[in-house]
Amino acid sequence: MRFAVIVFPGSNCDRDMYHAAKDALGEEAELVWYQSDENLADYDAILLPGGFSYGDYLRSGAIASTSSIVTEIKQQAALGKPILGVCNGFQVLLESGLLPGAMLRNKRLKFMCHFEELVVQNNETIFTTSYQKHERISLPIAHGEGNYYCDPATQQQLEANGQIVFTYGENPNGSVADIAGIINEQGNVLGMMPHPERAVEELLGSADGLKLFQSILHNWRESHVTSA
Amino acid sequence: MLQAPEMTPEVVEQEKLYREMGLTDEEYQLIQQIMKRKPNFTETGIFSVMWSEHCSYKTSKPLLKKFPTEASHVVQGPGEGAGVIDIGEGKAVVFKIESHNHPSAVEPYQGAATGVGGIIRDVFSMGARPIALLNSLRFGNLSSNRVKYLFEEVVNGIAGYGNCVGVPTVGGEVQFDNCYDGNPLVNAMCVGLIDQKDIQKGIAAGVGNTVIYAGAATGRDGIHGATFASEDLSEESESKRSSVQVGDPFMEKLLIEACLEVIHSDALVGIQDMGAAGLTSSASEMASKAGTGMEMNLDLIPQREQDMTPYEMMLSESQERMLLVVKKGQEQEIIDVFTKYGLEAVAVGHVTEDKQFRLLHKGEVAADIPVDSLAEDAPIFHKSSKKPAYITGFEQMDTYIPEVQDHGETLKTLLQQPTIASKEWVYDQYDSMVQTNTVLAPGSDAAVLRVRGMDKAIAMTTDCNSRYIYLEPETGGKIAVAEAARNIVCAGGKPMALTDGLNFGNPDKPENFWQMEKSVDGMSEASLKLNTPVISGNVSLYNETNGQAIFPTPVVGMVGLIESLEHITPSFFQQEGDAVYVIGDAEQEFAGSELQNVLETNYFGKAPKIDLDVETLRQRQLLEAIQTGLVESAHDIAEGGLAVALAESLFDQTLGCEVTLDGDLTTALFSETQSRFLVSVKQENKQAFERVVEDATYLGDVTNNAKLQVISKGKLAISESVENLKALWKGAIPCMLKSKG
Amino acid sequence: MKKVNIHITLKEGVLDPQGKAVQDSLNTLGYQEVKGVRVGKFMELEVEDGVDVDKQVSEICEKLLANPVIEDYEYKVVEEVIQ
Amino acid sequence: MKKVNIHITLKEGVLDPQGKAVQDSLNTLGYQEVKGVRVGKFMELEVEDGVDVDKQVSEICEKLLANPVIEDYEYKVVEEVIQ
Ligand SMILES: Nc1ncnc2c1ncn2[C@@H]1O[C@H](COP(=O)(O)OP(=O)(O)O)[C@@H](O)[C@H]1O
Ligand SMILES: [Mg+2]
Repeated sequence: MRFAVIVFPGSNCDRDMYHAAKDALGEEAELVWYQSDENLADYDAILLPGGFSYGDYLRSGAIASTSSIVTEIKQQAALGKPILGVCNGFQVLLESGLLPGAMLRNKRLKFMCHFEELVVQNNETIFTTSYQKHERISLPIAHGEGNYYCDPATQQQLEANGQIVFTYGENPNGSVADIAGIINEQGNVLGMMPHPERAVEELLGSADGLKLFQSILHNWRESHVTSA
Repeated sequence: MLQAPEMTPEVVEQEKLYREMGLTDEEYQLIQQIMKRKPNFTETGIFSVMWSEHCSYKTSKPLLKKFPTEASHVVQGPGEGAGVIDIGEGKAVVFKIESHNHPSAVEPYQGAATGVGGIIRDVFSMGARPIALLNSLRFGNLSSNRVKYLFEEVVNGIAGYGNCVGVPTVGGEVQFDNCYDGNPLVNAMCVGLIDQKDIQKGIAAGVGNTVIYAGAATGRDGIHGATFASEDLSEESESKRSSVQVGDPFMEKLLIEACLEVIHSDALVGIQDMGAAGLTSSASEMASKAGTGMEMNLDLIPQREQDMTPYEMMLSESQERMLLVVKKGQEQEIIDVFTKYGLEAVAVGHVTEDKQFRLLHKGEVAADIPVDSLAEDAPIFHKSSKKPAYITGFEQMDTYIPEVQDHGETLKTLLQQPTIASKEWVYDQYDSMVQTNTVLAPGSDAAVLRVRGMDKAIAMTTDCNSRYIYLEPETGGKIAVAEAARNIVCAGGKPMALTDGLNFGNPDKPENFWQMEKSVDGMSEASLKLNTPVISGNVSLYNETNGQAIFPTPVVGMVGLIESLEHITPSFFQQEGDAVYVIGDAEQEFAGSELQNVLETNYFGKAPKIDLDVETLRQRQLLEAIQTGLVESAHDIAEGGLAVALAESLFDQTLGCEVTLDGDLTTALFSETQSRFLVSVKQENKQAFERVVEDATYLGDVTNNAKLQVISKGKLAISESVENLKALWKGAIPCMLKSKG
Repeated sequence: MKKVNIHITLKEGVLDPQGKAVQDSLNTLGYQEVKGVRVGKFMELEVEDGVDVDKQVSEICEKLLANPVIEDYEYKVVEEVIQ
Repeated sequence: MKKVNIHITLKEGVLDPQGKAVQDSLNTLGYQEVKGVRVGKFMELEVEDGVDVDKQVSEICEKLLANPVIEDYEYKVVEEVIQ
């Protein structure tokens, strides 16, 4: 399987994401500079890494979401390709409208970085089939603007459709409904604030994030066997 | 204003404008001799910044010469952007510490942020990828609102910059003492990783080669001539006054990536960051080091503001700028890399043969100075030194013996002192994990990062207990180095080398200079003994408010090598049943201790003794025990003594411990006797461990009852719930910040 | 050249953590009479002559400067800058 | 109750990385006619009757809301809120 890791100016978890796909999962991965003329259609999944694209000036993810590569990502999303946005990548997905809602500053206004306990709310997505439903996992968070907001109608919709994929065991940032990660209605675009790519080796404290990458791989293989 | 036509060389001399730039009469005379004429306004400004302590080390150089700087593993000692040590397999670690005390006192957020930005540039200008940041901070009494503000904003600034550039902040220290009330210390350290073949130097070699300016445009930021707020200032000039430097971490992130790409081009000859004294220091140092000269056309310098004068451009400290020397004819390939990252890079001059530093502006020569006089040959001054009377007083005192009634309560009080209390409030704001190499994050003795592609890891720490140095600078200097090494050893590493951040008061006062001299002596002796040479460093003097100097604070940043990932050792107890040992006995040493501060709200007496032979032996033996797999956890005993070390060892999990202490309980618990460690060992390894570590004393075992229990003279002297202790320790700083004084 | 001022504020109903923090610290500092603090953004920019300022500015506000999910914007052309 | 609007802007000459990023991105998006973007803060608050608004507001601006080393502030009492 081939992963594209999109690099915006100011992305800084791009190499971590690359290592997760390449070294921990053992699949092919490339860093794709946002202005490169590579064709995203040549990849099987698109990963939007964390960091501070454009310094997170204005609003996190806002400036990156206007770049032309995001238009391409939208096309690939429409074709059903798996797209994962982590942290700043999630913020880009929100700003570009691929996922509903917006990010506010953490309720205590401070950046925070530590492991958090998450609950897998939906294990039937292509990103989460390797987890148990309601499994509690430990992933790092590292953000200053991870306070997810959406209006009550959107929240209801998310809940009704099972689009809330991860919630926090104990809400660290003020997110609506303890939301840590959501998926689009079609089920191929996942955005989450916690960092699965930072949790793929026990040496660094947790390997709970690896299952997320394994799920993507597993489901991609399934769909390729059946369609072949 | 700053270079009105009437500011002729004669006016500079007659009105003694050079004094306002920080030059003495003597120095000005020397400049005339060198120039064989009167320097013009711009030239005077250039001399003033290059001859400042910050750039020339004019008072500290004689002291810095005492540091041992060599060892077989040292690839690059002091003199370049940062020092470099060999870690094997063709790889090397690059590191340096830098202070940003004065900017942080004025504007704490930006002062701290730009301090981080500056030290990162020092490291990637060597060609290394920055992989870790640490910060050593000192603040006054946290009950003051101003101190709270400084503390919160400094931490905020470090986080704001470090998190955005994507370099994890993995360690550091924060101490609080009244002497820092008006003068906080903000020292930032950066560690980088490099393939040895990629090491770059800041040299302007090759006559005819092109000088390229890259990065942010130059504004009127941090121009030292701000001292020109004199009566001559008009309304209009007021608005042009230099402004506080603001950092742009986004720009820095792009610069890192562009520079690390550029170093692989064979077109690159030399590269250096523009740090203190900006364009002036980078350009003149690069030429002086290479034995060449340099000519630059200032009209080509990217400028952020209108009508900038040569003086302003040369003295600006705008951030996120680099200077490169590139082979003639190959400029475009370098410029293209910067353009890819959206950065400006322009040719602004060339390398010359005549060893002159020549600047052109609007068709005229704005400055023409023998370049060596700015850098390699800047003057050195030998200050007079005198032992302060207070120290003689301390020497004559009887040994200080504290009186403690309730040892449990005292432990609780100590755990809530901000210097001892958990710094989680601080480091939770730092991204400590980005780049996914952090094995031991903030909260352990030393931070540990694995090195991808190797079985090795590197350990790093900053340390300096300035209270001991205040009491006895030489002993305190030794302790600072030894303590840093202890922290490295506890994590399983072999101490390799150090970087020093010398923070002192005004060196013109003989008493302050004496403190500098003695602490450098002590540090030198310890680094020699421990084979941890000094490979880089920084000097910050004049740390005073209202004539009152800070405690002498020579911060030690140390890096160690962990030979195998297997050796990485946590500082917390790991499991029930493990045996608890202390290495080294306690003596009645309480001067400069946290307990003395609590009981007397002051420090006096003689610092704890340190025997470097004992220190070396214990460190070697403990490391050997760790490397042979005999140690479950190791923690050094520092502020607050064994009692605090025991408590801290329990704060990671829900374990407890029961230990029996002999002799005077207050001494056993709270003395800060040096060269001591708290270690836990599996029961089956006890004998083997005791064979390796001679001075180890078995104290008791790790339990599962979540209680810290101390038995003395057959009685239970302390029995405290770990949960309770931990809550006090963790809550102390957030609680102090919440209460408005 | 026209100078434009833009105000970007959080929509009513969207919680404003920054405003709340400012409010809290003002109250702790003893300013009990200060209420309802909301924090937004203020941008100044210049638009060259010869373009339809209103069209241009509302376009960039919608495309980039404000996020309609959480923010409202308002702008004012404040002056003609004569060059 | 009085409503107060406060504008906090960076002093002239102080680097504004945010403004620069927004400017660059607007230009990339094709809005070449937009120049000189500066980003500041906008705060709205209410002050209870019976206090000297001017004194109160300038005090809190200086003490808390603006950082006098790099920022300027300006405020306007915009309306009386009748309760
Ligand atoms: N300013 C800081 N930045 C990052 N980490 C810090 C800072 N201050 C303290 N820490 C972390 O908190 C832990 C305890 O610090 P300290 O008590 O100074 O340790 P020690 O006495 O062992 O040197 C260490 O892991 C240290 O790295
Ligand atoms: Mg320690």
